[in-house]
Amino acid sequence: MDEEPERAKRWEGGYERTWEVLKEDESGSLKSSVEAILYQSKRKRMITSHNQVRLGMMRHLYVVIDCSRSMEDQDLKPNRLTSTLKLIEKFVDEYFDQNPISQIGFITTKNKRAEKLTDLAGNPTKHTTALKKAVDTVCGGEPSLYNSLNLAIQSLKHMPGHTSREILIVLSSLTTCDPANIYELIKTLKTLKIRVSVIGLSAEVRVCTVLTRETGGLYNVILDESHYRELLMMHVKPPPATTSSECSLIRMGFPQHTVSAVMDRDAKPSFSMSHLDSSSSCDPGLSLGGYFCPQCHAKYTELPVECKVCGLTLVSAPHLARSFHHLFPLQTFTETPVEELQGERFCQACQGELKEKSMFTCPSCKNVYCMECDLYIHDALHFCPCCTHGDAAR
Amino acid sequence: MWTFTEDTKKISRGGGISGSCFGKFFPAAIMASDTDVSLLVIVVDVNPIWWGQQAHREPEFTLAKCLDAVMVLGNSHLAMTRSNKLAVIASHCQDSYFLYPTKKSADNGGDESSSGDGKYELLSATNNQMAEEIREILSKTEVRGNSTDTLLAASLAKALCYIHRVSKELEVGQEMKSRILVIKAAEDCALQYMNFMNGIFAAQKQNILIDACVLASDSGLLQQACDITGGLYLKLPQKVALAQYLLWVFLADSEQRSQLVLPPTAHVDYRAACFCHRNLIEIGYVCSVCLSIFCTFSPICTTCETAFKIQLRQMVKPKKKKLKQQM
Amino acid sequence: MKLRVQLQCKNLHEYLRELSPDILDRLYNHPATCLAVYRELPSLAKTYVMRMLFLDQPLPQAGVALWVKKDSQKDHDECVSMLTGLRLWHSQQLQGGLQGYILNLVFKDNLRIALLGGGKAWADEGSALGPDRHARDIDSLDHYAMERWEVILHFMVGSTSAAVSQDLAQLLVQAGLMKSESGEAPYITSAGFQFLLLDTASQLWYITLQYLKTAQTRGMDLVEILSFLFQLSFSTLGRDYSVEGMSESLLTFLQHLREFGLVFQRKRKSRRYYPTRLAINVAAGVTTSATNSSTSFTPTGDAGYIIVETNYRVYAYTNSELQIALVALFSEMLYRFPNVVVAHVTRESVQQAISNGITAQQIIHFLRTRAHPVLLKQTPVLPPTVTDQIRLWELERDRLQFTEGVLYNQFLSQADFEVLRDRAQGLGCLVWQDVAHRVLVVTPQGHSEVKRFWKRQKSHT
Amino acid sequence: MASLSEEVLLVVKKVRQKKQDGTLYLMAERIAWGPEGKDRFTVSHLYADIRCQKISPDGKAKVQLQLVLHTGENITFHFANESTAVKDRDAAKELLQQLLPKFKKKANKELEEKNRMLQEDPVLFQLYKDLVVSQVISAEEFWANRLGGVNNTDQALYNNNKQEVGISGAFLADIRPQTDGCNGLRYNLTADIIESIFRTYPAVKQKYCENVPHNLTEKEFWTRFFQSHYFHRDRLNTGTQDIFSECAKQDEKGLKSMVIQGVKNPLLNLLALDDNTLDEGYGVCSPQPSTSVANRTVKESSNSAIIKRFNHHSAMVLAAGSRKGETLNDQGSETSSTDGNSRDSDCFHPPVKKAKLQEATEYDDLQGENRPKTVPLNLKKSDRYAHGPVPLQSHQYTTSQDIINSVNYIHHEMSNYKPNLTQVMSSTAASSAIAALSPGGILMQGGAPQAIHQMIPTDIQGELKHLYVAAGELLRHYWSCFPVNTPFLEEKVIKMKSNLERFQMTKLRPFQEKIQRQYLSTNLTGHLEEMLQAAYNKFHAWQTRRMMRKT
Repeated sequence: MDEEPERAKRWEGGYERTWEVLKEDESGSLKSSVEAILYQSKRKRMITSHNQVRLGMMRHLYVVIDCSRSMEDQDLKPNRLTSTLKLIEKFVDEYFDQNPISQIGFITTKNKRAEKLTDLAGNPTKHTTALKKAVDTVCGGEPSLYNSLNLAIQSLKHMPGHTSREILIVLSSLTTCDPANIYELIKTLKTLKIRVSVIGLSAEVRVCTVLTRETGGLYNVILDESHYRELLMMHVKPPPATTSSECSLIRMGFPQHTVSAVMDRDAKPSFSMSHLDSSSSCDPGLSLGGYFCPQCHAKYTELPVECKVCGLTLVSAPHLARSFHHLFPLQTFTETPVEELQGERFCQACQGELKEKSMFTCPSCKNVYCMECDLYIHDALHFCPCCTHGDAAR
Repeated sequence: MWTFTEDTKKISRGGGISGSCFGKFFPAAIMASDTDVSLLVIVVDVNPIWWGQQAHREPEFTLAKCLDAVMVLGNSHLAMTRSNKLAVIASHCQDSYFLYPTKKSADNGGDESSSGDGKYELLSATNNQMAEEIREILSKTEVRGNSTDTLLAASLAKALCYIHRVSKELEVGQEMKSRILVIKAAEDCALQYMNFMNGIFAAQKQNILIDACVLASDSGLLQQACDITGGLYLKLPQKVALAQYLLWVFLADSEQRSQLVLPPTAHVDYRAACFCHRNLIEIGYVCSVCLSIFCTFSPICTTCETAFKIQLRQMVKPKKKKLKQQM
Repeated sequence: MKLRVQLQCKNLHEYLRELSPDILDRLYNHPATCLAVYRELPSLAKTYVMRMLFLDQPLPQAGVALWVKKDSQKDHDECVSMLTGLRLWHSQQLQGGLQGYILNLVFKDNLRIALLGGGKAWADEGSALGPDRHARDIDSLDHYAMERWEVILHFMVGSTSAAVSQDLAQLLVQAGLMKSESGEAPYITSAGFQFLLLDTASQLWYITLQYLKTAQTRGMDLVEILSFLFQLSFSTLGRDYSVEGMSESLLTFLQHLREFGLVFQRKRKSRRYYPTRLAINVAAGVTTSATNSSTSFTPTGDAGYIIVETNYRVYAYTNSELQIALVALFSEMLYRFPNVVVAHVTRESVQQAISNGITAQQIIHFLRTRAHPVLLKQTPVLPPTVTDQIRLWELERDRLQFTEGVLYNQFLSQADFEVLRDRAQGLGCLVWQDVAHRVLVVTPQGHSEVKRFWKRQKSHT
Repeated sequence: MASLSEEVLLVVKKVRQKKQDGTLYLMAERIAWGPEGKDRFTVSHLYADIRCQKISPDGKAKVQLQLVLHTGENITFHFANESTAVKDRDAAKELLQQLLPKFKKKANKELEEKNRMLQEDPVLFQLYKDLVVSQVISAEEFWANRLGGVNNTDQALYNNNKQEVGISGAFLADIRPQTDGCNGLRYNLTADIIESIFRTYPAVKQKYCENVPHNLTEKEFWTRFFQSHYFHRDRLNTGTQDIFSECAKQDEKGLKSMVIQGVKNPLLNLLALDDNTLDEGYGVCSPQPSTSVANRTVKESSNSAIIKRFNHHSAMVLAAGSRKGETLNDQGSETSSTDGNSRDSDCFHPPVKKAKLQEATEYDDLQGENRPKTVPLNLKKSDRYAHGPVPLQSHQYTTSQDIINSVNYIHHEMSNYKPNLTQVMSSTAASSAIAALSPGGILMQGGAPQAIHQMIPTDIQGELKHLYVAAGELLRHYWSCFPVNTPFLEEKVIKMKSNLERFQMTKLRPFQEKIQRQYLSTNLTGHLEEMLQAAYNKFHAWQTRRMMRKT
């Protein structure tokens, strides 16, 4: 039962009211009202979601995972490290689902040092495997904000200007052990337009507040695991771009997938470039069909990928389409008590009866939905089922 | 099921008496697979314009025939096991309607059933409901000239919402596999691309299969839908035998399909068309702000009106080189 | 060496396979049976049937063989054998000379009727005789069915309150669930105990099978009964059907069903009857895996009521005497409260149950199928410590291993003993020895040889 | 990477080389010499390339410095400034003495780095054999782009080798002494700890340099250290025999200086502080002050030592950190960090009282969200997204008339619709459909794509794979030259082009013939040729354009 506060330090505020809000339903269970609270909190975030602002669509995100001694605390089950890694795995999937043409990389920090777990890459599997491996790392010593930030900077600064450079720090420790004055580093971060966000596992720390404030990132401290998940998921949506962020036309290839049978003469069995370095015998690179880079004819079995040969970014139309819904955030539905609705009380989407006390109306097509559908539509579907395309594309 | 003796022998032979080995020998604790629900949502394109013309084109295959075929599929799906569920959505020009289950069937058990023949009561009940619904839908709607193409995306959305709701209503320990079958008549409506895609991605996330059975012209959207969600795409060579095609290809659920030999997946054209001229391109330019695609470089994006800075990505490297060179 | 009667419950197919071909063909004369048979086919076979539903001419077997991928050829063969075994598929000569399969005509037509309509109605509904003044709603029907069924079970555990008809008692005896020495009231057998632990659907199906076995002896027509049964199982709950046009034997059958609680009939002579949930679910018991009772109907009406803790405590949230008695079959009762009993599964109690002929597997299955929703949420549903322990307790019973042998003892000297012992070892027929007491056992086969040797030894000295 | 900015460490005028007057420069990474007047170097060598330096014996007339390179050649500088020749030469020599070893290490490190990469990456090794050993490209090219490519990515491993680490304030506590059996203590030191000790207490380091290893072994030194009172909390009577005695004195001095320097934070006044513990009477003024004063003084004297020690320690730690900071980024804000209360205001606002006050008084939580202001996005033609990147398909036009007609027709047809499933289709239709769906039917064309990799022996596949890797590498270099906008790239393009051709000749052809001997069926090299062809086309296009520009 976690209400989602805007600022971590206002959590008490979030709590004081909760037990007053709780009401037993006739069966004497709290379930419904708890769900209501949860829902309201979700909805709150939905409402605050910006509409029609420029976003950093192509993201390069480094996630810094604290592996210091404090990660062995067991306030998250089984311990901070394990649950963090689990959550972050989910995060990776979500991330690539929402930002298909973006990249992510991972950095761990412990014993005053920072270490790269994975480089920036657009392929989720590589990261997830690395994360799975990382579960049995021994935590120890103090983290180093400075070193990890510095390490991230090293590769982020090479990234083209139109991409949004981001760092997300999952900080468990309350201390950091830095070789030099971190405020200097924050300056450089600012100049490099790198946006640093922090998710604290213990408590708010001054330096993080400054860090995020100066670089325009978010800073939250978790209440419990579910809240933790929510906070992570907040970083799945692309962040609003800053005025200074430059924009450009990026040259991309849209290769056509070609399949050809073995028999016909012009079949050219070939290796997929992405399978070459992986010396694993399990996936034979040699295959018939594939995506051929329109520029240099290198073949790949899956997209999106940056052509290893000529560096052209190869995507397919759906990959871009995945991000379109960020450009057209679905306006929030107006909540009204069910009583106002005359006639039969059914959700227009799922045909279910409107049992909750409130219904939700799409402002453009005036159809009513139940709470579940409202959530589902805004979280997963991203468009109103009853709006004809005419008013859908505002 | 209850012959336990040889199991014991196994164990005493196997010697190791640990929870794990029991787990191996006694799968009794796991849920029987036939309890988990398999939900089939059929989306039928009832675009009156297309069907009207179709009636002139080949009178032997009309909307009525198509609906009959759909019912045949639905019946045989329901007949398979008790736990199978069915939903049918009619996708019309202005809106899309549930033929089954209807709101009526939601409140009362729907016992205006039983056409006095030998049909299984449940099935006849569903069929009658569907028939009634479709009758009243098609009678009450008149087409406004501006919206003549089928609202497939909307139907898809409703289907997804319905599936979502049913999955919420499951009892503990119940699994649900759900798939959507789109029976497509009229050609794609160009303006639905984004919504349709969003629908597809939502389906993919919940791993819901989207199958497509296309009566007339090929549909790029549905091809992509099937390819992305792992469904089957089938373009009918002859419409008259629709029922047979449905039964043959689309009746089998996902794990049966893994066993059966079914028509090969059509190869999908993922090339993009530029926003400016809307013709297919292999190499294009994408605006980093609004992700619109152009076939040529232009200093300003015509969609979001941002001015681009000409990037000089190669300016960094050579500098290094020069120094190396001179030294 | 277990000498234990196992409660064998075969599923519909195993049953049908035993029937003679002509009976089968006659069975397929009714849509309901066809639907039931179809529904119990393996999923792949179902698709096969559907694929040929609209086809009049046979398909070449070679072609059929190519329907599946190579790696699942095995399943394919099973399906084909089953379909042919049930006479759903006939192999037929094509007009090319090669062999082909064709769907059993009768079956095909009736299945088509069941799915697509046509033909004549299964039974004319109550609508014919107008609305029922004393119409029953679903809950009352459930209640009725449950209490009827529990009466039978009560009767089995021998509670005095329960009384059943002669036929039924006889049936139970014939089913081997109960034994009755001459005169006095029948008492439950080990098979009976096992029966009690099944979930209702399976119990029902088991009884039905037994009933069918004895049907002919009652001078009933098996086909008629079966098709009626299936017809019931496909009827809608809460609707009334009339007994118009039912034969005498069917009417008696209806009475038996009424006693089982499968149908509700207000008076013996009333013209209409209501199928109950039991009747609808009779098919559910058909499926071999009866574990799905969590979703289907259980005697107490609500899904599950038992909670098992890792400390071998069993909490049964019920006040049905029967359920408590069942739990007591394999556990020690600790406390009893208005709505819950607390029991303790101990070694003794389980051993007791096992000596009654109940297997560990059945106990576990019982607990599993009646597990409380709270328990169902976790995996595995039952704490493995408990399940494993129950099995181990069962295993304890087969610790001893008997081997026949001949004992040699009273050796005069250690030397003699050792000589003979070594000889026996040499022959490999030594079973056991005790040097201290100069005792050894040899296998019967070895005995003669060893004896001869011993004789020779004597003669030498 | 540092080669971009070159700070000159030493400049020596009047140095002759090859009988020519000039100036000798010693820079961060290389030594260079430029003739008089011209401002470009004729001689320039990376320190890494220098094996050793020789100097002319003192007796000699010419004061010379000779550099012997790894390549074997050697350069001689003649210091011609009569007055200061020797001094100049020695200065240079000294500097080189310091520099060369460093770069030797670097050079070696690079070598072993390469080795490591080759060893742990068989693919790369194969590639090396394919390209370098068989002289398709030179080793330099190979490595240049390799390491070039690697540098950013392999930062990680670089950083791990030499990542500056901070000093944890509690590093002394981290040395967890364990008692061995006979009332002794075992301190186990890690390199980390030693380093932090040295960095916080330079004095100790100095001691270390003085004593170890001449008159103390490493072990002895540290034992002394931990035994000495210097290490222990109360630095009373640090006896003269203790080698750390003067360290203590130095620390005293340091502390003094810091106190004098004071804290320039207007908002706090350290002098006003005094710690009166709430001990007796819990703060209410105690009845007999005399005693309280007495034992307070006692307490103070005992506390003050430790408090002082703590303050000093943390000061030193901070100082050490900022010292690093200084070397790292030139404008280390020493003051702000050593006065113990560096507020970020020092970095982001003018460090004036106002800023401090503001910061001390305002709480940004209490103000509304100050999110970075976003750029509104106005999508003009949003229908573009609605139809998405799909080509314009010919939408056949329907007149409103036939719309109405058809709608009416449907109305009519469906108005009395009854499902009639029995007649849903004829058996013949069904069988024809089945014919279409059975193997060989029109819908089953193409079939499942066979696994080609099962049809070709693995050794061939392996070989082909190597070819792909090699080709991929070459092509990567090739394409990396585009767009060609520097002379360097131009020559590289041409070189790579020829490399590609050589590759095709020496590697691809033989393989082709080989497989043609075995399987005529599958065309395995076709795709490789395509890739090469694509490259060639690009090249020609570029050349023609170049010609155009030339003329």
